[in-house]
Amino acid sequence: GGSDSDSGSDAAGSTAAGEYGTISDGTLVVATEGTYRPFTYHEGGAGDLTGYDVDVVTEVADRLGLEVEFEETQFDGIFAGLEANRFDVIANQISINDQREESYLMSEPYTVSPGVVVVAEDNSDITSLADLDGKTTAQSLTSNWFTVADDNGANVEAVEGWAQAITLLEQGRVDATVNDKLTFLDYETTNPDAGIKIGAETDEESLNAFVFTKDKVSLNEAFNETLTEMQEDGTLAELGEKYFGQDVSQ
Amino acid sequence: MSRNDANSGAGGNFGSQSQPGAMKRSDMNQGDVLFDVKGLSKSFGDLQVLKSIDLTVRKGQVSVLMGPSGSGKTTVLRSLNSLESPDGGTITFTGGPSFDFSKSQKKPERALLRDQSAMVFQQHNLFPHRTVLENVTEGPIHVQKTPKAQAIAEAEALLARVGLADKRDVYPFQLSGGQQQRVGIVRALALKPDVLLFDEPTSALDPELVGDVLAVMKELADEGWTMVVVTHEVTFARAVADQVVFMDGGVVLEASTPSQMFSNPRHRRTRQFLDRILNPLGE
Amino acid sequence: MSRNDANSGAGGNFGSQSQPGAMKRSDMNQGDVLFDVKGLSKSFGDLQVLKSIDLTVRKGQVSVLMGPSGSGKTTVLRSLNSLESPDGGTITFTGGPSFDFSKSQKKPERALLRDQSAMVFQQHNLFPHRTVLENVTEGPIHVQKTPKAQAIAEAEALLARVGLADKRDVYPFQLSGGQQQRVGIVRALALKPDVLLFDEPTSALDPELVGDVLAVMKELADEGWTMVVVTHEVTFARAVADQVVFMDGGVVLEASTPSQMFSNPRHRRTRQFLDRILNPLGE
Amino acid sequence: MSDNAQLFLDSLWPIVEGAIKGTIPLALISFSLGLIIALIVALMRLSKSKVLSALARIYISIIRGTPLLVQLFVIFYGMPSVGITLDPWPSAIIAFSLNVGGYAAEVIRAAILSVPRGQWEAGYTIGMSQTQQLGRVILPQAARVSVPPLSNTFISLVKDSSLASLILVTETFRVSQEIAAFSQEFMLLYIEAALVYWVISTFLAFGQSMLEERLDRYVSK
Amino acid sequence: MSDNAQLFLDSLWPIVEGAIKGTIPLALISFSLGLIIALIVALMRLSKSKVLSALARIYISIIRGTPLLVQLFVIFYGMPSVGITLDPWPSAIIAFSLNVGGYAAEVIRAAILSVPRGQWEAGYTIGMSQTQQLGRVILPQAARVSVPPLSNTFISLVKDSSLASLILVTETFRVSQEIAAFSQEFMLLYIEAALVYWVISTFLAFGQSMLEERLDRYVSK
Ligand SMILES: Nc1ncnc2c1ncn2[C@@H]1O[C@H](COP(=O)(O)OP(=O)(O)OP(=O)(O)O)[C@@H](O)[C@H]1O
Ligand SMILES: Nc1ncnc2c1ncn2[C@@H]1O[C@H](COP(=O)(O)OP(=O)(O)OP(=O)(O)O)[C@@H](O)[C@H]1O
Ligand SMILES: [Mg+2]
Ligand SMILES: [Mg+2]
Repeated sequence: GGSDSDSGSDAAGSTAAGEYGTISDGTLVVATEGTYRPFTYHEGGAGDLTGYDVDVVTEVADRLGLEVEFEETQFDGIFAGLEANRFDVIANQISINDQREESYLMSEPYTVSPGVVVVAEDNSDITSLADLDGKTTAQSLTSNWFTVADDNGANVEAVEGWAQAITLLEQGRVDATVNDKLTFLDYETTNPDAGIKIGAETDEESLNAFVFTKDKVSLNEAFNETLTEMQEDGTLAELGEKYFGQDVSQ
Repeated sequence: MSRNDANSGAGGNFGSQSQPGAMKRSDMNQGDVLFDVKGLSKSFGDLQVLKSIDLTVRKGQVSVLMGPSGSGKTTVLRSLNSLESPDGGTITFTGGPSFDFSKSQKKPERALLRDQSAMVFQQHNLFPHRTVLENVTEGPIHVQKTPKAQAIAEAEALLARVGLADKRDVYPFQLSGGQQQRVGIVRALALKPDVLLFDEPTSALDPELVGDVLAVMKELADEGWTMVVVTHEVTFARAVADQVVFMDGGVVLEASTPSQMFSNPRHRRTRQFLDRILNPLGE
Repeated sequence: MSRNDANSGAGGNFGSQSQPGAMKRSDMNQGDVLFDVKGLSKSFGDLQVLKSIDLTVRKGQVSVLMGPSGSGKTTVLRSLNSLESPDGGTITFTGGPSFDFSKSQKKPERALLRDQSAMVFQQHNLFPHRTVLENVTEGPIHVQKTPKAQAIAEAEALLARVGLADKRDVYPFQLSGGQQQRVGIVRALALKPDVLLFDEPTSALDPELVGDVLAVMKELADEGWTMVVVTHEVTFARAVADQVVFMDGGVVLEASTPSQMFSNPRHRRTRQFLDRILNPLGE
Repeated sequence: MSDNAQLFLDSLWPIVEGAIKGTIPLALISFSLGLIIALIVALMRLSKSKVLSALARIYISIIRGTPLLVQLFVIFYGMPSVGITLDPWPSAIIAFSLNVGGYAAEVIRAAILSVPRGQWEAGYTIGMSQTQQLGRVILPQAARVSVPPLSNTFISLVKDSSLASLILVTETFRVSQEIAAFSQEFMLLYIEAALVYWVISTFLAFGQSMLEERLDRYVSK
Repeated sequence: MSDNAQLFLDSLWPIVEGAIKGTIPLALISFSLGLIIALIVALMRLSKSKVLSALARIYISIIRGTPLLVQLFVIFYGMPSVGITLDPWPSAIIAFSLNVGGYAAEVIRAAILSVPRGQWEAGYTIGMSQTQQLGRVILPQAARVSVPPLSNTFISLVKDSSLASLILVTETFRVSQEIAAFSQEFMLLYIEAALVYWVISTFLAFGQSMLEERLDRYVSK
């Protein structure tokens, strides 16, 4: 468990921070990719780490009286690092699914993202999820949208992330990509001439949450309480406005 | 290809231009001139290695080149085989092609010059990845397009002549130095060239093996092959050479019969050199 | 270390055990025995290369080893310098250490044997990455811990003796073969060993350069160094050797004075071998 | 634990299948084509023509100086912008062949140079054309020297081929990633993939020593 | 177009900074340590002791037979499960040094074997200990032969060090990924990173030829 780290105070509850069982007392080590705009990315490309997830987790930590420390890694390493007790929490738009819930603790969702089917501007064939049957889509291997596309009969090409998915789409090598609406909207604002559009909105929603190892029960609870608080006092909505012009937390 | 019509069928002898009545060996100025070298010169960068070399080689004669290290003996030989391109001078084959190095040489010309002769190297340079027989037949079969069966038969006959019939299927590394060198000679013979060139063929050998190679060379000479030999084996030169050519610093200092050269060299430098090699301890 | 007290100070001569009245060279059985080899034997795998070799080397004498290729000459020399570990036999230094190879040798023992002698290789084996001077002082300075200034002074004196004073700062590749070999000799001398071992020191050299090296070796012999020399230079053996040892197939066939050996060898094999090298064309 | 063991066993066949259908054919084809490229580039580099030799140098410098990942990306994602759109497999084969070509060119050049000059001359003196000297004399001997470094290149290629997953080729590593993404057991699956790579490499190394032995038959000892 | 040019210019310094603070020190340190490991492993492999030589073989086989990515993963994410938790930089240095150690060991072994036997013997005959023969005679000469292949290893290392981003080390490639994620122009940014790697490699290649020249001073021609 996290509490037997070298920083001493193993008497549960001896300090406010110690009771969360973080890797080091008083600090919350957060794993994030840092390359997933607008959730976790670098300001202006090479500036400070920023983004919706970054802001949310920072605010939560603040309210819990924890210093926050970000570790940026590739998606491959993110769960391995969590299990190796290198991180306290993952803040990277991790969507809730059965496998993950079986292996980890997941917080209440802080992002609710409707899925959209993104297609080329001149494409009129795909107007619903069902139209994906027999078509080729590009999906990130580690996202829930992979399963959604797969379930709807698409041939799925696994890619590393949004950027490659959208490149393949623009080059006409795939017919569509199912993805977060939020990501699409952000992309559209920066690349208005990309020649892509939403072919279909879906009923599917992806619920994205913070992830902890199973032993971080009290930390997870504290997160959930704080998230509810932030929901209630409008902080989450405010952060949503900042990045998406709307509340994305429900 | 000139080498093909110069000789025919290798029989009991080495398949050479053997002449019924062998010429009187000691007279270097008799016999038909096979080729004439005039004013041959060659520089490597700033270093002039050959400074107008003249050399006459007669049909069926053995010319021995001697001289200190660096005097240009190898370069002369390599020029004859067109392994080097001289900067100036001519080589004229009597009744055959001639080559003028003051003009730039084209590929077919260089190949024509090369095909007049065949070279036996000091380090034998056998093909290590081919058997003895393959080494010998490589040229006839793959270059001269001799029918395979004929090339093999001729190669076997030649190998038998140098006492290596039973080694036809082994690789060069399985042979002694003397045997390797004999294969090297046979490889050259198999091409049936007009001239055989030898560059210190025995100087990398164990002393006891030197004799075997020299004996083969003497036989070739006796059968009337035209040979140009760089060697410091005085015994061989005395017994076999028609002319001994002494080189120093890129020029021919003198050329004469062996008896003249070894008993009464004209130049001081020649005398000094011969002294050195005949009496290494200077006594 | 025995090599240190055997000699002292290199002065005008090679710093050897020079004896005022040089011994009568021709009598191989006079003089103090320096060491005695008895029953030396050695196999490589299944191949027995030395089959009970006996050899007596006297102080200040020159022993020449001759014999066909593969007869074991090099192996004897290498055993003396403990570059090979024999399987049996003894080497006994008069009034010094002795070595019994039927018992397994330990490292310090092997080092002790090695330190009695110094080897001059056929391929000189100079250190290519060190200058001439560094090659010579490497042993004295880094092994024998001679003070640097002294080692350099001695090395310079020795280099001057072989005519290479001006080459002290060049690298070996900048020297001719004969010069390289002379540096090899000086490198061995600088160690001041009891015995100098030479393995065909001139056989890789141009004929004109052979004399320079033999002359240096003769001088060493005249100054009274004990030397064991593998060579086929008959002129040298005749002039310098106290005994000539003829080996064949891993045994010593005969050992006698040069005049006896060259004029009247006892064994048929010896006669045949000497014939081969004295008359390569068999005439 | 037993869960992990089960996962390990269940994933073994899919991963091995990824090797058989992806890694191995990709590596074999790219290596063969790469060798041809390498030979051509090596000869260019050795040629007397300054232009050819400079071109070869530039090619080698780019291939060796930039990450393979980027080379793959440029060919797959970059080429469409100049109108050339290739499928994943052709892209992968082109990228890996070009890559092998750059690395192996230097190996082959060194191997050719390591054959003593006298061998060229011996070929010349018996009348061979330059092509014959190269094909019948030099290359067979160069082959011997170049087997160990080329087999290193091959083994590297096998492992590097995992990058092909980035351009949508399904091979060993991709399969293990897929299973890992589903099961969240990255560590286990990656080690499993490593094992498969190690087995392939070991086979190759074995093949190498067999080949070396065969090629050494005409060399003493 | 001009947008892209601007992006290119704006990203140049951050990417170069990634090279200066990440790639270059990581590569330098790992290469130096790797060489020491390689020398030890090479000597083990050459030693008469069957045990030492087998250990060295196994080490080399594992390092060369498995993907570097997995090696990094095991050291950073796997070791904590046996109680060893290292920071990113130490983990990266250990992983890359071990990797270089495996590859360079074979290079050094071959270089040592390429020094003629007579050089060992010349050292022995003038009374040197084995350590002196190795240190004063063999290694200085082996160095000459091993510079080209070792510089290949070094250049590979520079590029492979991009994998360090996987274990939280910020270097060239990671920086370009970050900018690409923001600007969505990953092609441009990857090529820019490739350019930086290429410059570093070219510098190394230049250093290599300088070094070779220096080491060649005692060799004819
Ligand atoms: N390819 C070359 N490049 C530069 N210099 C060369 C080349 N070949 C030969 N030389 C030089 O040309 C001169 C003559 O060389 P050559 O080999 O013809 O002499 P040689 O008489 O055969 O000597 P040796 O008895 O040592 O074989 C020497 O000074 C040699 O260094
Ligand atoms: N390290 C070794 N391993 C196996 N066989 C060896 C080894 N060294 C020498 N031999 C063999 O031992 C025999 C004697 O060799 P040695 O070198 O002593 O002969 P030599 O009389 O010096 O011959 P040469 O005149 O050719 O130098 C030869 O048959 C040789 O092949
Ligand atoms: Mg010559
Ligand atoms: Mg010998």
